[in-house]
Amino acid sequence: MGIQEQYRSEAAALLSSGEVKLVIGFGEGSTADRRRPLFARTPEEAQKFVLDAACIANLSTYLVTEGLLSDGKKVAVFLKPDGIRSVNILISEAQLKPDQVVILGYAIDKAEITALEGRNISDFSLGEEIRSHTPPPHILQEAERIEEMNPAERFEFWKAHFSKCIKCYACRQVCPMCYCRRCIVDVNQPQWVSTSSHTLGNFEWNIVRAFHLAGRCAACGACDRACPVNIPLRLVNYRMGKEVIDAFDYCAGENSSQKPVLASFKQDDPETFIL
Amino acid sequence: MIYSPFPMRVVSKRAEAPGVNTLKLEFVKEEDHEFFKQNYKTGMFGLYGIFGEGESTFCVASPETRKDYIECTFRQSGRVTSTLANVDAGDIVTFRGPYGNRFPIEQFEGKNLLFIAGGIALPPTRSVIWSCLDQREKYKDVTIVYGARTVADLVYKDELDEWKKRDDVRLVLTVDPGGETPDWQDHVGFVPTVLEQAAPSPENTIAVLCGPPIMIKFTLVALQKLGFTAENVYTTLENRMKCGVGKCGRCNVGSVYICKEGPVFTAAEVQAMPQADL
Amino acid sequence: MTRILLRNKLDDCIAAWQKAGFSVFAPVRQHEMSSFGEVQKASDMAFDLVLPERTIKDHFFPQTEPLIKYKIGKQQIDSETMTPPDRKRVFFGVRPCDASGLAIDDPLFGWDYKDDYWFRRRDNSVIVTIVCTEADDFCMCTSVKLSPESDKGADVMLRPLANGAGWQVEAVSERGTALLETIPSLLQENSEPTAPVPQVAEKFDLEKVMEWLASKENFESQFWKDISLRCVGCGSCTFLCPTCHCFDIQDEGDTYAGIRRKNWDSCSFSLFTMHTSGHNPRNTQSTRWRQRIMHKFNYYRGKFGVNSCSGCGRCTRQCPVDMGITETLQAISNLPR
Amino acid sequence: MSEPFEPKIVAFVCTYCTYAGADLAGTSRLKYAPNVRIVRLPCTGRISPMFILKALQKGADTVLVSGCHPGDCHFTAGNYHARRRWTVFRALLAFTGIPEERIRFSWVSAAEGAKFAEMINEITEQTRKLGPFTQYQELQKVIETQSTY
Repeated sequence: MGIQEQYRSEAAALLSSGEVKLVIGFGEGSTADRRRPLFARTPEEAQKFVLDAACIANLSTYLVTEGLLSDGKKVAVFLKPDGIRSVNILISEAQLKPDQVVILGYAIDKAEITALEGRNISDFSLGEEIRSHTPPPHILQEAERIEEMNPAERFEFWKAHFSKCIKCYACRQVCPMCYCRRCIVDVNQPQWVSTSSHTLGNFEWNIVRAFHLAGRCAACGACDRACPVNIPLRLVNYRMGKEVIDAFDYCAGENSSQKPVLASFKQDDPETFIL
Repeated sequence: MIYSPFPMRVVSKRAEAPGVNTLKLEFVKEEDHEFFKQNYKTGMFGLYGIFGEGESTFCVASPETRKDYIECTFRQSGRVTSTLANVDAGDIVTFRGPYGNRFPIEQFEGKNLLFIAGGIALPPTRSVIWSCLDQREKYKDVTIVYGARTVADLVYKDELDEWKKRDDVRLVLTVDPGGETPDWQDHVGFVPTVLEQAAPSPENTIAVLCGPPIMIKFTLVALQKLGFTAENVYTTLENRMKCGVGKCGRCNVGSVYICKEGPVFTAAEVQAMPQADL
Repeated sequence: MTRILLRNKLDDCIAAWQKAGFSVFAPVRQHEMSSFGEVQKASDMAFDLVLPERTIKDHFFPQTEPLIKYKIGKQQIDSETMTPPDRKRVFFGVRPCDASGLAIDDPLFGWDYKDDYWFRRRDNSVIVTIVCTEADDFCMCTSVKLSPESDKGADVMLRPLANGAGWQVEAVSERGTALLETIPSLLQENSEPTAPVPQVAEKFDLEKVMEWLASKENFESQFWKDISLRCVGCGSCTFLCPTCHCFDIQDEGDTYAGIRRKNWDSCSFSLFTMHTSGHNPRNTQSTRWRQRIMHKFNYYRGKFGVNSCSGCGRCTRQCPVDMGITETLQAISNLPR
Repeated sequence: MSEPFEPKIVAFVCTYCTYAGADLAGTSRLKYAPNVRIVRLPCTGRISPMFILKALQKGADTVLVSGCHPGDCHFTAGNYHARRRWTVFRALLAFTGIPEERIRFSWVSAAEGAKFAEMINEITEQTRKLGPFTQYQELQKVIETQSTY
């Protein structure tokens, strides 16, 4: 039995036993290479689940949907390691109760897809894997190329990209970590971040979002894929992730009990830049 | 240009109730005033603004019979209204309008008028009330039913006194149970209940009803009981607006653009709208 | 015999238009994104695109537009109305769906109150469309009763020649005729065959969809909740839509000075309709998605006689969760009667 | 002839240490460059990165953020939290093309009036060498002009 069939029947069993009220997985998309989030409430609907190498979205973003888990019932969700990492972060930030999430884990290696052992978040120990995980070479190369630029060139690079931003907030909406009920950009007394999508306002927005994700990003790449104007958000998020590892030896989402990096400190944190 | 407002000078500011103020504004430019005089009819609204904060939509609370100035009454709640609440006489604010449709008061001529308002919704009603009272001879009996949560929340207290003293106006005042003060002489009870007790005749009568959605809902039931038809009940709707001229796309309820086709509707028209969108 | 414009004459053509006072815009690829941008020569243009990612709407209803510049002094407030640049523009290589989008929005921006910002740009622009030779999986113009060779919104229509050497040229408006008069020597008589127009299959039964939408009892149908379950509530479908026209007006600046701006806004955002009191008439994603579909295929039609969709398919093409108008209308179309 | 460049420096300081230190510099009659505008906040923990961004947008050439030495925070740990934030924010700004020299951080205690004065002088001189911070200011200018479309 392939993993798809295995998970279909497992999802169906979870639903028919009443253990979960909902299973969030993938279904066929509008084209052959697309998969779309699919929500199954009945065992029959669970037969529509698809699981293959095209299932790359991080479905954990739906777990923080307003009201979804407020009834205390459980939800099952198909997650890759980056999604499991997101769940860890969400739990550590008190946005999820670990026992409310049943994880149907899988990993994709090129076209190969394998099931991950475990159903509860505590069954997954990702620490080693996350730390040893290197981002795809194209991200590393791009990031390196930017690091090698001088500040003025770097500014021009981002100016060109941020000038395209239309403030559709797709990056925010698909991000599991952007769960604020009212985002800073939607707060208007005072209006800290300008809502206008001119280049200056776009710098503001993208910098603030990157900062808010520093040490919280699971590197799932959802924002980058969602961006309709192709801003390489992966780079800035990768850079922030690298910074918290280098400076604080902190890797977001290793487990669900770590303290958020910017909400904690060590007395001997590095401070070479402070006079 | 389409989104350019008129500069307005604040003549006076009057505190009406906790968090509620009335501004009296006069036109800075004569041509703007001329435009207003030609176009303003009771029921229309405007976008009141202050540069640096933005614009906020509320009705013109002054009647079409008094067009030398604009009065607006608003509750301080968001970014714009909080700033507007802090202006002083002599300050410059802006006004864009008048927009929207109006109460067809010439069709009300020769009829009895029943005005029902709740809380901060007296201002739009007051615009019609004075528009009619200023031509009192054209209308028959005038009844005003007005209620607020507490005595302090009643707005236009001076005018309430004035209406009370007039013998050609029947004023029924009420506050919600618990909102009365020891010296309160008028009714205690919700508007629909008090309205039913006051029992104005539906015969040849037009009702103008403004208030929060929940009050409207129950008052419509009361009016129905009294024998009013939905076609003879007028009300105003409000929604968040930015342009005021049917472009920005946020104020519609079903297919109806409140800013262009409203804000004045008969209860029958409101009932025809998708209720889930209100 | 018809007139044709050869591809190798395009540089001369641009030069001639520039000489006649036009700025020339065409699909370009810049910084990993395709959009309409100003071009100086033919090689700046990106001809291989089925459709640029960004619409031509950007150039008529920009994402952020200054309306009024103000200065707040101690004694007085000065304000100055800002107007769009008054320049003549040619848009070359517009797809019929994008051009239709402009025509669809005209009545809205002219509805009693004329939006000067839109019309000043419209009046100064000439739209040169190129009939499609290719369609992708998301194209749906035929489903909304337009076509890859529709001339709606166009001033000049070009049909690619089968040999790829150029385009057959046809003026479809007075403005288009006037534009062609600036390049008479660059056009030649020729009867080369034109490339075939792609067959874009109809993806739903529009009549049936409109009928379903018009029926009052469907307004609160469970359908809306089910179909929009995965919508994450971003604004990318609305911002990349050639006909979506909703906007916000915001003052931006500091204590002393600033600019009142007209910014794109989206019916997908929860704050779009939220009252200051906290009451929100459209407080769930399903009601917002319903609004978008109803507005496009019911309300707009009732007011202005056309559907507010030109079938470009961008909403589906770039949706992060693979939603879009096509899927919803297909689903409505497939509902049992 | 254009005016000679005078650096504008905005300093966000905590009220308990650095502000007191600046005060001490003043009462001790230590001379320091008049180019600095001091914004006093309760604690470095209260200094949002937004403040720094806004200052740079609104014309600051260099921003200084300063507070109590580690261990001296009036609120026990505000400066430790701030330090982590700065580390990340500094890297972020650098990555997006804002030169690191434009944002400076320091610990200045209430007793370090001399340190404050020296530091302001040094930052002013360094900023003078760097020249005006024009990147954001130019973007600001762009939005104040007519629409580009």
